[in-house]
Amino acid sequence: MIDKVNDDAVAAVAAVRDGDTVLIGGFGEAGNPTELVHALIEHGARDLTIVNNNAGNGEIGLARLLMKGRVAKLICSFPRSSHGHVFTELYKAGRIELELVPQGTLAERMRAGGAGVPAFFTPTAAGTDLAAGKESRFFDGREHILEHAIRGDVALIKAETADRWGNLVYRKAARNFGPVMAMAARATVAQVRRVVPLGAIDPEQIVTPSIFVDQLVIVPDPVSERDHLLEREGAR
Amino acid sequence: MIDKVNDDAVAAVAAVRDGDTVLIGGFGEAGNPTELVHALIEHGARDLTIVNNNAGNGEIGLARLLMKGRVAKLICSFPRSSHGHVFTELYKAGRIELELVPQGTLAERMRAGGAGVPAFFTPTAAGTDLAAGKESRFFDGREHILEHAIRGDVALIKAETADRWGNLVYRKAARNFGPVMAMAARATVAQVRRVVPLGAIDPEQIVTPSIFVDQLVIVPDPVSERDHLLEREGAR
Amino acid sequence: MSWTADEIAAIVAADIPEGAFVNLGIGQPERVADHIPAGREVILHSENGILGMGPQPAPADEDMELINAGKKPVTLLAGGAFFHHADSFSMIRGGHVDICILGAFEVAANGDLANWTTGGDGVPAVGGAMDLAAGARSVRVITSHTTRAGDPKLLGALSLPATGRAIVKRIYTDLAVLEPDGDAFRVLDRAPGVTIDMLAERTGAPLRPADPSKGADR
Amino acid sequence: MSWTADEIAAIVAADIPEGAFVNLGIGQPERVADHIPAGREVILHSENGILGMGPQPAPADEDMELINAGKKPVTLLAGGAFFHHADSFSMIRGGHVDICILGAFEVAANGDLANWTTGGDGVPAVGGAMDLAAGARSVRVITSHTTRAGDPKLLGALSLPATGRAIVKRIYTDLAVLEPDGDAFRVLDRAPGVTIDMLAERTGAPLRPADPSKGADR
Repeated sequence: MIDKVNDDAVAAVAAVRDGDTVLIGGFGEAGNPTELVHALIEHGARDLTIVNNNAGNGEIGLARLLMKGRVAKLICSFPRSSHGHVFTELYKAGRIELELVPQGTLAERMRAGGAGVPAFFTPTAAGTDLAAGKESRFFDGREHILEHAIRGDVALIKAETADRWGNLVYRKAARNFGPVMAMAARATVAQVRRVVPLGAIDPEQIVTPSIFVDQLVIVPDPVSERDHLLEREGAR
Repeated sequence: MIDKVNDDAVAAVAAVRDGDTVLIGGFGEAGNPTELVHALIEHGARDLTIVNNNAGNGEIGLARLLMKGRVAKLICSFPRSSHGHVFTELYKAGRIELELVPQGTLAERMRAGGAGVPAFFTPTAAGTDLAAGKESRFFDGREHILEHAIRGDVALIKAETADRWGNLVYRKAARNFGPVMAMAARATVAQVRRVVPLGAIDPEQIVTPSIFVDQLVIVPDPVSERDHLLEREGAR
Repeated sequence: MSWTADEIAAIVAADIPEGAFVNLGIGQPERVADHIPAGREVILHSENGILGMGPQPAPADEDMELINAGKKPVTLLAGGAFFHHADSFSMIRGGHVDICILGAFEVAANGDLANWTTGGDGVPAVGGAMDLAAGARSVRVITSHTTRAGDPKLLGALSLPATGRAIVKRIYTDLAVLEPDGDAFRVLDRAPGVTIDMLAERTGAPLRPADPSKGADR
Repeated sequence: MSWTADEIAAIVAADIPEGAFVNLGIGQPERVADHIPAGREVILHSENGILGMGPQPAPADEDMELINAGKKPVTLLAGGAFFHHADSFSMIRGGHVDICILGAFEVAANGDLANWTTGGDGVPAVGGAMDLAAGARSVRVITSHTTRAGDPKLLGALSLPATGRAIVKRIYTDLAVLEPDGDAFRVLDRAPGVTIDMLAERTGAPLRPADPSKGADR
């Protein structure tokens, strides 16, 4: 019987090896797999390349992973945040590499990685500093640049509900990068609030089908980044 | 108030002009917008390039459009069918141009057209006769070919349920090409079984968001291709 | 002598036609959502996977999984939809978003836009700005007419790194509404009491009157 | 002296491990669905947007909006999902489908596959064959060992246009189970009563015994 639920979060992320590329879901605080990132810290892998839209807030999740010195490079669209002191300090100290990617290009490069497309042309960023060093070509008289797929060794994402095959549904804007990251990684680990019986999710409503998911970790009551940040402010 | 419902099917497809590229949904008989194709016949546009996975069955829908001599070129993955005499005769008589495209490349070229990607690399068909004349490049030691986006002037698709903004949900395997064609056309016309009040479709379940749909035509009880074919067989 | 932030937002909103799909950038553009004329249906897009975004919720209804591009809680209108990031940016990059309203550090007379980096030693960030610049059918900008130091933000050529080239269609400032027109800005409207001379003094490129043949547009 | 279609399907099915995602081609491969060993969960993919495809329905339950790649009515298992064509082929082309079972006109000893056109003057059709050939992790073939005219379909080199190059991992015929091995086919299994000499006579390339180091695989 197929059952992708793993009661041990650290075992679930054990596929991550030193030097791996790890895709981490989330936009703002919606969709962050904070508990899986904490399991990854416990697991101990280092020298990681992380792909995330942002660069972590406060001192939980991705920010904590950065703080522990496990990340060599961040591929990211918007690493600036009022609560982003951990990344900012590492970056200004030259202790982390940053690859800045327009947000849509970031999503599309992962979607391409998941869909077997090694490279594609896009007008986004053509003629800007972010096109430096990239091959360019004109289509219909307009300049485009060639962007390459991003594939992850492991994706860590957060969804709302799963079944034991690994079918996933999300909640509101917490969907964001989860579905594309699940496609783009060799192995995908999803933390979910609950697992329901097979067939309980309407087949018309499944957002990430089982083929893209390898491990499930149930976290019924995930940490709230907002509460964490309020607590930190209160402590000052 | 936004209301995309058009009670006049011929008016709904009137954006189609002579020489246009029209994307027509459907795989087998699931998802064919047969009534919209009949409206297109009545509308009268000719010299069309049609994109469809197949080439029509019996003498309704796409087969009837072909029979009326309105189609100059078909872009298609699988034009062979036991009920495909209309296309077969036109093709053998040299009266229609055929561009044969692997099914996944066909879907991906339209998805690219809808997503602002003018061209992408794929390993599908590399090293085969269908790669003839196409640019090729090696990625990770493997040959890929460059495929160009397909954009339609108009897409004609079939969905199950809509709201007045044009949000769509489909039914089972009738979803097939509908969502990518809706993205890939300048104007998309969807025939639907029913229109429900705004907000009646769960926002988590919408498959084609309103931004991809321009006109809605309600066809509560669309023609059954299977019944049409059985009738034709019985008549022999 | 100048329009307030709410007045500018109302002017921008009045220019958005019924049924338009509109992406609102972070900051000042967010305010446009509160000024859509009553009875006009406009569908707001948020890059993080929302169509049909509504106004801010009451504090008790805030849901940190229903946030806008600026990471602030929002609501969803009836008819709204959720989708993933690649689909969301397909809407932007595929030319499906009719209008986007962005902030700006600088706009050049040829329509070049700079709004992603001031080139300093801070952390650079681009977000969805370059995707919107390249993909939205009409890129419009809300900005103060000058910097805090009083220097013009509307220039003959950008001094900062570009977000996109020749893409800005209209600019709404506290002083005027303008259109890039190659080597100059056309003045479509001015705040009460703002003279052409005052405007010229605060603008880093020549000004030109509105094209009368396009008069009906505003 | 040879396996029946159902026996071949059962042999193919027995080689599919628990939890595998498997695409079944049109025709003979469809039969594999009826021979998955009891208690083993295998998730079948249909290119037209289905995962978790089940067996044929009773005639009264046929639904022409729930059909397989061959356009025949099927069912959906609990845990199944529907999705659109680009997503479906992302599964294939992105390397997510573990195994696909295809038919063949010819297979070459180097693993080249021809199954999309006989090169005649009929209507050409390719469907999803080239996508599966390029994208599935393991491409397996079910075919009669020879043509109706008795000519070999397993050859030193293709005579027909290729579907994909060097991609076939295993071949199941009515006479044997074989693996392409560069310039020859390795024989993994033979139907009862089929001798190596008989097989060699019906095969258009040299035969070689199974690699003993891979013996555990079958």
